Amino acid sequence: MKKSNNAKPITENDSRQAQFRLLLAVPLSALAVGLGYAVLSLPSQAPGLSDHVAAKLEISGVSNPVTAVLLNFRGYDTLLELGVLLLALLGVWSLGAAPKRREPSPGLVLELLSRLLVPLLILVAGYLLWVGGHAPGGAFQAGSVLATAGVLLLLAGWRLDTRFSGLPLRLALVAGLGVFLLVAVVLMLAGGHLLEYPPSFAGALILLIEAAATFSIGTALAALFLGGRPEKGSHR
Amino acid sequence: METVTLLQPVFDTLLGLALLWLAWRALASPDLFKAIVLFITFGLLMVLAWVRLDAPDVALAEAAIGTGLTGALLLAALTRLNSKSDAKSVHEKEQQRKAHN
Amino acid sequence: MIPAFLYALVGVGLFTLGLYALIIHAHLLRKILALNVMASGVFLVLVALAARTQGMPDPVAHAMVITGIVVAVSATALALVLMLRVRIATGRAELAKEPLE
Amino acid sequence: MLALDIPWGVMAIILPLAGAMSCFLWPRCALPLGLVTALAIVICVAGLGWQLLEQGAQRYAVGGWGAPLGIDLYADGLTLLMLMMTAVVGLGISIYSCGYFNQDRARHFWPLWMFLWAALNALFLSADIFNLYVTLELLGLAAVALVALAGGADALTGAMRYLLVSLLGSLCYLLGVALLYHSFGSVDIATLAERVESSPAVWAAMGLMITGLLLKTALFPLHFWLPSAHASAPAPVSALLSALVVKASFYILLRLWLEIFPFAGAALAQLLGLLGAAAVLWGGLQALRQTRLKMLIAYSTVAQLGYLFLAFPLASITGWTGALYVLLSHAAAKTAMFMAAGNILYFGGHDRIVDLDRVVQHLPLTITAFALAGISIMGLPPSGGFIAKWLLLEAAIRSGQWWWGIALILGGLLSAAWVFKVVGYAFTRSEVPHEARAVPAAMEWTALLMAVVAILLGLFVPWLLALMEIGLPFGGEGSAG
Repeated sequence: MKKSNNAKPITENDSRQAQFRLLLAVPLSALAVGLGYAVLSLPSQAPGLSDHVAAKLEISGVSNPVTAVLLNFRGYDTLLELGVLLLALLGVWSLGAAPKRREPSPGLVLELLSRLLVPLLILVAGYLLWVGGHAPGGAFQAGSVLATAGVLLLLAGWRLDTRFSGLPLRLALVAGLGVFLLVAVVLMLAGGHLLEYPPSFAGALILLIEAAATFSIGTALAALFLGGRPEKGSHR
Repeated sequence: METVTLLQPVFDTLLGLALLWLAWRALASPDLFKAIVLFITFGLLMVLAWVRLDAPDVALAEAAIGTGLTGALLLAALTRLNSKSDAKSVHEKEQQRKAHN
Repeated sequence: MIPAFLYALVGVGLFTLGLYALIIHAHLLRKILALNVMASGVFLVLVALAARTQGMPDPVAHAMVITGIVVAVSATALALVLMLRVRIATGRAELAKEPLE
Repeated sequence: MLALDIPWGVMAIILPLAGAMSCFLWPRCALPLGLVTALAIVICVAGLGWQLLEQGAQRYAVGGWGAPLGIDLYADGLTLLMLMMTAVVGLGISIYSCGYFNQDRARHFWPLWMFLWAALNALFLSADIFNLYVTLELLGLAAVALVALAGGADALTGAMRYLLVSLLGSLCYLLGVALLYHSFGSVDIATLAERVESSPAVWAAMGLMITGLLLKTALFPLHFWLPSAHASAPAPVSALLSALVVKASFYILLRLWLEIFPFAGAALAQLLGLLGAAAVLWGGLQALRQTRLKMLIAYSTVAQLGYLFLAFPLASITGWTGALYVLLSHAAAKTAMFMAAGNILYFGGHDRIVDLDRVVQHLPLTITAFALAGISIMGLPPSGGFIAKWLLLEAAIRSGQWWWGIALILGGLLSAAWVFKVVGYAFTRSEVPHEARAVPAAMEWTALLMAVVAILLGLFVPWLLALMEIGLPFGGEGSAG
């Protein structure tokens, strides 16, 4: 409707845009200076919550403090965050089906690469998952490495068999949040608070949750890469 | 040892400036493909920053998610954006329909 | 102690840079990139300031950033697909100008 | 005694999450699964209310760690009323959407809606500012996906703009959280309230968090994204966006303002009040100018959100209670209005106001619902909207700032003007006949029921005020600011 108006006075539009940019740069620079000042005004020593974490690390079930925070002390955040990931996928699926594949052959290099890399990446994911208890690593890192393997497979032209693209795929996507929620509720029903691990089982339960979460995160991220829901009968 | 401690502030400053510069280039680049590649490079430098800040867990997450997957998502979206011939046709059909009415 | 504040300042810079780009660019892919740069800035502030300790940096801030990175990639994925749908529906990967009344 | 020990609040978060997952897993049974979950949530909220009445405000340490290391949930009278509002509106929307969505849409609607409900309940119960960030993101993504469910260019661009604004708001909020956390070493609201003291970092955090939340609450002039998103969404989604989602970010703002930023100062409060008054007038005028019914109702939301901010300069318990009353009665009335608009769209295939063509003959219940909701929005007795404005007016006069009353009265007149305009056209014949598709009875009755709730809110005032006082969310005697 207004397109015809916009098309003509390009030069005038451009100069107005330049003015706008200049005008915008002033308050934003002020914002940057103000925020910078605020940051610099903070004390140069602040332990945050590291002492609290160190004090309770013993009974958290893991020895990597970041994993302890993610899966135990602030596990509830992580639970909701798995919800965010699943929700994003639901949103993408509600927007339509995945686009049909155009290129029939992905090329020899990619195929070789995926054949070599995928097993390696799955190994790395498993390693990261296992090592997350006591060293850097954990479910999110492992899950995203797993997803990278999935993305490579998708790039090489592999598609999930339609037999599995229904309930089995959905189960795989829900597993992380589902297991996490189930453990949380069972612990609550057993007499504790929501997500209150008994210290002797904490390590095992965290590993269980992380394994399920890794699987789901990997599947969800790879499915997000597909950019739509896998439609029945759309393979090949 | 001396030289290492002396070099560290220099390295940090350079890394910080490089981050800002790359972010700026990525956001100002006229070519979208270039912008995304610059953004992925920016993510790789962020991994270095996390390592410097003693945050190996964050570095791993950033390397796998921040650069790897986000980059793949962005590139895939760009491919679909550029090659979407049917996108135009749907819109044009719509326009024609409107013109007829 | 200096690197903590240095990186925090870089984070502030990235935040404002991203905000600037978010406002001036019309193309949705650029807006999404800008939001990602802003997010990196916020994460950098969170992690950098967590390094103001004697020994190990504060793990709580690291955990928050890992949470944030996953949230960011989820939102980015949704935004990219939505962008493609907008493109199919309107023929452009931009938002129509607001009627400025 | 056992039932009093059940953590009803926690259940109100877990159930919708579980419901969302099961609706996703078994899409064919999504409708019954969703309805059962909705009923169960209502029961949980009732249980929580009973618990609060018996035992006073509740704190719950997730994981048993307790703040500042762990995450706490907290419920007082304010939380309870927000949860009750969500439960009542949520149940209504659940029933309404049974008729509204076809099988294909319903499959996507139910899991998203359950996620949104979970996010709302989690948000209202959270006492931790980082956890609030996660719930805000959950809420924002669910809301955006629901808007996009309508399909079509308007809804998709509306959803896209909403997503960008929502993410920007969250990032501003998160940077504020980062500054507060690194200033005081905690993200627990109660702990922060004890430790907080004025400093540049706290002021920056306050500015960022308030701006981010105002953007999500769509306070004038940051409302630009709201009308397109709310008007282009499917009708039940419009209802829950206007009734619930924008209120969630306002709730966080209110909590932070009362607990963490009591030193904010009168100048900022006056500014918020002024923006609120401007929103009331601007929203009202724009609503009057609209030609589409849903767009009109969306602009009225912009106006009604303005009333909420009139309480900030008043800073008294009466003022806050008034704002809360606006919030509750607007939720019920606006749900009824969007449902009514949805019915009209369903029936006639369009929502052009001038072509309503004696729709009252075909949809008498719907038009009654619209008119009753209009009474509450205008602020006529005996509705909830009347009590709300009465309380705000009383607070304005008591604090010697009578001029805020002008905004209240003008806003009421503007609302009256557009309500009468719409109802008038519903009785007038027009050139263009309707498509005339039969509207399911459930959709008409839920609209009417929601409007009745909005009126009833004006009759149960002492009861609601008693609930509001649990845990003294607005402080004890005297002013909070």
